[in-house]
Amino acid sequence: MNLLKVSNLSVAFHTRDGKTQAVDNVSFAVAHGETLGIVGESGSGKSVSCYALMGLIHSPPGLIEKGTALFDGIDLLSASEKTMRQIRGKRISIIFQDPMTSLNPYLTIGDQIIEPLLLHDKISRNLAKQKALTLLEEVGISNAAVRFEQYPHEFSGGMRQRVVIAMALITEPELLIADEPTTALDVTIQAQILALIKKLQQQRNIAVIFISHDLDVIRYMADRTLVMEQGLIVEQGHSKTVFESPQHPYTQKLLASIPQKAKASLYQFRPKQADALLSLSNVSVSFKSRESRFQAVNNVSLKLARGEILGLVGESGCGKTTLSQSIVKLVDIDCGEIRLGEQSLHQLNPSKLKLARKHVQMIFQDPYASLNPRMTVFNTLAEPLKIHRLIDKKGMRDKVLSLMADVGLDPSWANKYPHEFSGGQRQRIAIARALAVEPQLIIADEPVSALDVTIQAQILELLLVLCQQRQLTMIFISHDLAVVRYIADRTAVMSEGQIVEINNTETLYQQPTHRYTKKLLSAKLSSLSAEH
Amino acid sequence: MLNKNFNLFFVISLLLISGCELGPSNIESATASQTLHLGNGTEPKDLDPHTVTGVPEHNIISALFEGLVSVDPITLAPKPAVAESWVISNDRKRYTFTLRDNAHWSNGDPVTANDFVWSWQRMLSPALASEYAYQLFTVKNAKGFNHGEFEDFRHVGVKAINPKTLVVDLENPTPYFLSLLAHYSTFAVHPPTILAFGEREEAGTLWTRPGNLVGNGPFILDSWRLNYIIRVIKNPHYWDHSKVRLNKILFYPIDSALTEERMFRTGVLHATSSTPLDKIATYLKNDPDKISIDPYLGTYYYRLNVTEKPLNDIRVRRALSMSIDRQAITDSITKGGQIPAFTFTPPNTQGYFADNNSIIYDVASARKLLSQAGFPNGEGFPEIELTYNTSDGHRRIAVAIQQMWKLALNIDVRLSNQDWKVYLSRVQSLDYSIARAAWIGDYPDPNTFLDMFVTDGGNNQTGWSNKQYDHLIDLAAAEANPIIRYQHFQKAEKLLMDESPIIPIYTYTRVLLKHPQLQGWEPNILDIHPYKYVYLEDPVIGSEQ
Amino acid sequence: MIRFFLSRLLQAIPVIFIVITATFFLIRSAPGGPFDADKVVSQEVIERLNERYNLDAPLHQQYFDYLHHLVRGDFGPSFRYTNRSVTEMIAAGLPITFELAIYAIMIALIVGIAAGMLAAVKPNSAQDYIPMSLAMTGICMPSFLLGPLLVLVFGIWLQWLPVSGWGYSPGDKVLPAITLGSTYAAYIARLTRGGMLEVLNQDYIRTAKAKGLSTFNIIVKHALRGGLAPVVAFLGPAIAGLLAGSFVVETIFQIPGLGRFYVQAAFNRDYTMIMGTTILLSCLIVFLNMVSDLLAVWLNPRLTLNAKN
Amino acid sequence: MATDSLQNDHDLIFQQGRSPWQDAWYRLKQNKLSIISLNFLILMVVIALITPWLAPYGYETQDLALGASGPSIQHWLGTDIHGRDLMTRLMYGGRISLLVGFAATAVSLVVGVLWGTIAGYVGGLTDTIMMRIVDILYALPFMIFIILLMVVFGRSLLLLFLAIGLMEWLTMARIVRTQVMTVRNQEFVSAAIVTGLSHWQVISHHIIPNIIGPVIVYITLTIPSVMLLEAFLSFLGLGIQPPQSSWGVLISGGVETMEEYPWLLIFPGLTLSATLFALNFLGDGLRDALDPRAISDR
Repeated sequence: MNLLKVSNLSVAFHTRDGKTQAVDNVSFAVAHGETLGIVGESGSGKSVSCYALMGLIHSPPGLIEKGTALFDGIDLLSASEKTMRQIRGKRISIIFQDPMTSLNPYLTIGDQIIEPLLLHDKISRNLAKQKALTLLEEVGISNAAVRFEQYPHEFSGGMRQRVVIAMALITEPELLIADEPTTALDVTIQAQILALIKKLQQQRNIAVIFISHDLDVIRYMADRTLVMEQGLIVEQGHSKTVFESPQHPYTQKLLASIPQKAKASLYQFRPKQADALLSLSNVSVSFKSRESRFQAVNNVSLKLARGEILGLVGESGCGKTTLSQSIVKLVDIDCGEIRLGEQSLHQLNPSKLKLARKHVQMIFQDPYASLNPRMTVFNTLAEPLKIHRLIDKKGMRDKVLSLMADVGLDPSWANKYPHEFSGGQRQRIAIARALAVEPQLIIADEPVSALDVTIQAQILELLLVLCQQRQLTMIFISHDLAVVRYIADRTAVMSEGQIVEINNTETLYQQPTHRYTKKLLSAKLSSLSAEH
Repeated sequence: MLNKNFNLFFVISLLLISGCELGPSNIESATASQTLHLGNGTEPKDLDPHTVTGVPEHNIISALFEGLVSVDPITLAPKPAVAESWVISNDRKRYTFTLRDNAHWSNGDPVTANDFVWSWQRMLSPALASEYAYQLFTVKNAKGFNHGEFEDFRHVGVKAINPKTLVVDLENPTPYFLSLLAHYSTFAVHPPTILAFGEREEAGTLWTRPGNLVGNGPFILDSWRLNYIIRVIKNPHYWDHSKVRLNKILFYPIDSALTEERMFRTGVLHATSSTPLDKIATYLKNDPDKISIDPYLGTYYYRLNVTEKPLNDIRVRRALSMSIDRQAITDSITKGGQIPAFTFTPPNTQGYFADNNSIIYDVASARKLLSQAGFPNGEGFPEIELTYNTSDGHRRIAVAIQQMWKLALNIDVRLSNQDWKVYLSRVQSLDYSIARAAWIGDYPDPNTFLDMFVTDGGNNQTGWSNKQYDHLIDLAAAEANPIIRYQHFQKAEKLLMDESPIIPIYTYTRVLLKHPQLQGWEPNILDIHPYKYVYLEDPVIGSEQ
Repeated sequence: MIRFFLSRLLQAIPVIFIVITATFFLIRSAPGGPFDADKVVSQEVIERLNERYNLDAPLHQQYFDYLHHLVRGDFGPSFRYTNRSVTEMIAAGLPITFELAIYAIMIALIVGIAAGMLAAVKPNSAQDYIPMSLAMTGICMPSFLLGPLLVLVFGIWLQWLPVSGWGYSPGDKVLPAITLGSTYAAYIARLTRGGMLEVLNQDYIRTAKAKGLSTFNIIVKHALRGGLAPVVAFLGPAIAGLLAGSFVVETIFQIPGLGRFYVQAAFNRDYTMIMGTTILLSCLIVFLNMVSDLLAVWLNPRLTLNAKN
Repeated sequence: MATDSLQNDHDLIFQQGRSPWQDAWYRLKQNKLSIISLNFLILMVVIALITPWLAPYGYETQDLALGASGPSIQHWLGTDIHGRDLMTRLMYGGRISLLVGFAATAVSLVVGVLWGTIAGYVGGLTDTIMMRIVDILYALPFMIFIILLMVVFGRSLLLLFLAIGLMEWLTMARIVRTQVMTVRNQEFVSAAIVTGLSHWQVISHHIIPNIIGPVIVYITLTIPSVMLLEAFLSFLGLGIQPPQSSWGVLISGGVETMEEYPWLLIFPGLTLSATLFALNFLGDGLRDALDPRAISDR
C-alpha cells in the first residue's frame, strides 16, 4: 500500500519572460518505510515537485496546473489551507538543503524544535522539551540540555543539520522529504548525517523522499531512484538497476560525469625546469578576536613549479581559504614569506603590488557572490584590462569577446548581467576575468563545488585545457576529493592550519600516510557504499 | 514575548484614547467659581518686582503686590492704594504719603513706610542691578546712589517719618511721578521674606516661589508650574479684599498666538495676550463681542541710521517717510483699528497732541525730495537693508513698505530678518540702515516717548543728535506749568519729525480676544487691568436689541 | 557586556567633552548677550549682571569655572529664569517631553509596523499601495501642519479632544502624541516593509511554513524579529531627534516640555540652559546609540557586542 | 513593445560596453509610473525655468486693497494677504524649492556618501572616530549654529544649501556606512581587489553602485524634509527673504491662515505633495532600474 501516490503533477512558473514548465506530468509513489531517491541537476524540477506536495510553491508566479497527490486518502494539492497546516510539520516533514539558512537565526534551537510539537500535539512545554532533548541526543547532539538554549549560529553546519533533522522528526511524521540535506556539508559530516537519516528511518519505519544531485548519495540512500531532467521523469526503478544499467542517455551522461580517477595524461604536468614560481616559507596567519587568537594558517611552507596544478584539500575551517587569500594579499600574514618568482609579495609598495596582482588571479567559490551584480559581463571583463592598461579602447571589444569565446561563452551575451546566467556560465565569467590579465598563477577556491556534476565536469575540463594552453600554474582548492584527484598533479592535505601531507596525487590517494588523510579518504561515499 | 508587548501597546493606546468625553470647559465652570483664565505670553522670568521688566511678569505681579498708588482702570488717574492720601508741596518736589492702617502683607504683617524705604534702597542698590532703576531717578540723589557715587542711602530723597508716613523729595517737579508709583518697580517687598532666602541685594533667590512669596496685593501665589500655569488665589489679608470678586486667576504662558487663539476658542481662556492678525477680521465679523480693540500707548516705527549714507540726508529720510501709505497698512495688514502715525507720540497722551503737519503721505513731494538729494527717480540709490526681528507681523509690514518704496521712489530695499538678540545688538551698535522698532510708553506722558531721542539717549539708537531738541526736553523736565511743558514737547516733536531720524508708522491698538463673561476689564492706553475690579458674569442672553 | 559598556563609556567621554567645549564657545560667539533687552539696559547694569553670572571673567576662565561646576553636577542657574537652576528646569521639562516621546514612539511603532507588515505580506497590491501612500503623505506632512489640522478637526469642529495642555484635562495627550508620532510612523512603515520583504524571502520562513504555522504566526514568530532590524537601527537617532523635535508639538499644544526650553534657550542666549540641554541631548544620543546597538544584538543573536561599533 | 528599440540601442553602445547608468535608463523607460513621474518633474523644472516669461503677474506685485481673495478668473489660485497672485508665487517658489531641494540634497549626498563610505570601508579606529564626530554634530545646538552661520557669512542661497546639507548629511552617512559594511564583505569586492583595483576604484566602481538602492530611497525622504527645513530657516532669516518665496514658506504661511484663507494652504500643499509623490515613484523606479536583478525577480 502506497503512503503517497502522485499522479500527473504539472507545475509551471509564469514570469515576465514567459512560462516555464518546471514539473511536467510527473507520477510516482512512495510506500511506508521506503526511501525514494530523486536525482537530477538544478532546475530539473526535483525540488519543485516536492514543494508542490507541501503547498510551498509561491503563487504567483508558481501554478500547479494539474495532478493529484493522494497522501493517506487526502489530495494534498486540493486540500484546504487548514487541512494542509495540520499535515505540514505533523505528518509530512521536510529537511531543507542549507542548514545555515533554514533555521531561524533569531530563535533558540529549542524553541524551533518544539514549535511543531506545541503546534500540533498541544502538549505542555516541559513535556515537549523532554521529548526534544531525547531526540537531540538521538541525532547525536551531546549536552542537549545546554544546546537546547543556544542559537543556530552557535552550531557548526553538521550540527545544525542534525537539529533540522530532529525538528523534522519530532512529530513522528509518516513521510520525510529530505531536499539535498548533505550538499552543504563536508565529506566526513556528510557520511555521518546520511548514516543517521538511514538509521532513524529504519527505526521508525518512515517513508523518505530523498532529493539530491549527488549520485553517490542517492545510490547509498535510496531503495528506488527516479531520475529527472527538465521537469520530466526520464527513468525510474530500483536504485541498483538504475545505477548499474542505466537505460536513458541522460542517466548515462550523469553517471559518466562523475570525475574519473585521474585526468588524461595529455594534461599531466611534466616539469621542464625546476624553477619555483611560488614559494611559501613558514607562513602563519592568525585572526584576533578580543578574547582569543585563532591560528588559521600555521607555519605552512610549500613550493609550486611553473605549470603545475596543486590540489589543496581539507574540511571547512582547515585554513585552506585563508592560505589562498594570503597569497593574493587579501589577508596579511603574521610571519614567513611568500615569493612570486623573485618578488617577496608582502614587501611591495602599492604600485608594485598592483603589478604583481596582474600575475596572480583568483577564482572564487561562489560565482554569484564573486561577480558584481551591477556590472555586465563586458564591464566585468573589461575592468581588469583597463586597470592594468593592457589594451586600448579600440581593441577592448575584440579582446573581451575573444576571452568570452575562450571560456565557452557566447559573445552575444556580453551585455548581460550575472543574474541572467546559470551557475556554470557565471563560473566561466569568473574564469575569464581571472584570465583577462594573463596571469601566471591562478588560485581556484572551490571553483566547482556549487555546480552540478555535468557542469562540474565541463568546468574542470575547461580549466585543464586553459592551463595547458597558457602554461598556467594553479592552486586548486576543494573539499571534494574526487575532483582534486582528477585535476591535481600534486595534492596537499590541510588540517587545522597545517599541511599534514603533500605528495603526488595518485600516491597520496593510494597510499595515504597521515592519519587525517586516511580518515578523509575513508569518509568518501564510494567506500561507504562499497561496505553497504 | 512579542505578544506580551503587543498587549502592552494595546492597553496604553486604549488609555490614550479613553479620555474622549470632554468635560465642561474652563469657561463653563468659571462663573460659579470666579476663576479667571488668562493667556499671558511667555513664561515670567521671575516674580521679583525689582528685577523683572516684561509685560507677562507685570500681569502677575500686579495681582500679588500693590504700590503706594494705583490707577483708575478707566481714566488712569492716580488712586489711593497703600497710601490712603498724599500731600504735594507747592514746588511740586516733595510728596508726603500717609499709609493706610489696614494695609497688610499676606502673612498679616502691617505694610510700613520703612518697608518702602527698605525696598527702594534694594531696588536702587547697584548690586541688585535692577534694569528699571531709572524709574526712581526722579527721586533726589537716587541716580547717584544707583551709580555708586555714594553708599549712604540717607542722602536719597526718601524718608519714613513714622511707620505710616513716607516723605519723598524729587529732583524736578515731575507731573507723572504718581503714575510711576503705580509701576511695579516702585512697589515694596516684604523685608523679612527677602532676608529669609538671601541678602537684600541678592537677585534670583527662592523667595518668589509659591509658599515663600509674601505680597500685599489682592492675590497670593498658589502654584507655579514652569512654562505651564501660574495660579494665584484671593488674599484674605488684602486691605480691600471685600471688593475683590475673583477667587482665582490662572496665568498660561503661551508662546504661539495661534495656540492661544485656539485655546480661547475652545473655552480654555477668558482673554488672550495677543491675537493672530488674520483672526481679527473673522472675529469682528462673526464674534464681535469676543474681541476688543482699544487704544494703546505705543508707536510702531522704523529707525533710520543717520550716521551713514544715504540716510544722513534729511531729504532722503523725509522722502522715505512720506512715501509710505500708512492707511493701507493699517487697513489691509494690521487690521486691528491701528491709527496711521505721522508723529511719534500717540495722539491724546494725557491731553498732549503733537503737531502733525510735518510728515504727510505725499508721493509727489517725496519723489521731489529724493531727486533733490541726488537720486532722481531712485537712480543711483544704493540698495539698503531693512532689518526686523523674526516675526510674521513685522515681515508683512516690511514687505508692504518695501513694495511701496519701490513703486513710489523706485528704490530697492532688501529685507533682513534677524534673531531677536542679533537684531538688538545690531541696532544698539548702529549696524543697520533701517530697523523696525516699537515703543510702548511706561507712563501716560509724552516724556516717555520724547525723552528717548536726546543726544546719546540709551534708546535713541539712530545716531541722531540735535542740541535744540535736547534743550527743549530739559526745559520741559524743569517746567512745572503743564501747558508750557506740553508746548516744549510740541516744539521738540516738530523738530524730530522735520529731521525724521525715525519713521512712525502707526499707533498701536490693543487687540485681544475677550470672553463676554469678563467684566470690569476696562480699556485704557496702558493696558492695565487691576484685578480687584474684574469679575466674571454670564452675559444675559437676549438683553441686547 | 561589561567590556562593551566600558568601551562605549570611554568613547562617550571625548564626545560629550567636545560637545561641551564647542557649544560653550559657539554660544558665546553668537551676537547678543543674555541680558540685552528691548529697552536698553544701562552699561552699569549689564556690567553688574555680567559680574553676577561670572561673564566678566576671561573666556577661558569662564570655561574652566563651568567645567569645575559641571563635574560636581552643578549646571548653574538659568540666565533668564533668574530664580531657577538649570537642573530644576530640566527636571521639570524632561519627564513631560519623555512621556510625550514614549507615546509618540509607541504610536509610530504600532501604526508603522502594522502598516509595513500589511504592505510586505502582499507586495504590489492594494494592501501595499494604500498604507504606503498614507506613509508618503505622513512624510510630506510636517508636524507644524498636522498639529493644527488635527486640532481643527478633533478639537474645534468635532470637539472630541482638548486643544492644549498636558495632563490638565482627560485626553489632552492624544493629539500631541499622534502629531509627533505620525512622521515617524511613516518612516517606520517604509522601513518595516523593506525589512519584512527581505526576511520573508528567507529560507527559514519556508521552514516555518513547512512546520504547519499559519501566516500570522509565521510573521509574528519568525519574520518580525529579523524584519525589524532596520527599524531598530533607525530608532536610536530617531528618538533623539524626536526629543529635540518635540519643540514644535509642545508649542502647538502648550505642553510644558523640555523641547520649548531647548529652542527658547538659544533665542534667549540663556547660556547655562543651552549648555544643560545640549549636554543632556548629547548624553541621550550616546546612550540611545548604545541601546540601539544592544537592541540589535538582542534581536539578532548572531551579532555580538563589538566594542568598536 | 520597446524591445526593438532596446535591441538597437544595445548594438549602438556595444562598442564601449554599457555603463550601469545607461542600462538603468533602459529599464526605467519600461516603468510607466516612473516615466510619468519623471515627465511631471521635468515639467515642474521647465515651468520653474521659464517662470519669468510665463507668470501672469510679478511675484512681488501687491494689491493691498484686494488682500487675500479666493480663486477667480483674474487669479486662478487666489491671492495672498498682500494681494499677490498665488499662482505666480507658486511658480516662482518652485524655482527656489526645487533648487534648494536638489542642491542641498546633493550636498548632503556627496558629504554623507563620502563620509559613510570611508568610515564603513576602512572600519576600525577610523570608523569609530568618524562616527563619533557624527554624534557630536548631532548633539550641537543647531539653532545657535544657524544664528552663527548667518552672522558670520551673511545671507545667501549658497549658505542655505550648506546649512541644510550640513544638517542632513549626518543621517545619510549613517545609512551609507551600514550598507557599505555589508557590501564590503562580499566576495566580488575581494575579487576586485585581487584584480588589482585601488581602494578608491573599488569604492567607486564596486561599492557605491551596490549601495545606491537604500541611498535613493533615503534621498526621496530627504528632499521633502529639505524643502520644509528651508521654510524654517527662511523664517529664522537664513534662507530666502521676502518678497521671494518658496513652497515651504507658502505652506507654513498657509498653515497660519488655513481657516480664513484655505486656498493659501491647499494649492501649495498639493503642489508640494504632487512633486514629492512623483519623486517617490521615480525614486522607487530608479532603485529598481539601477538593480539589474529587480526586473527578472518580479
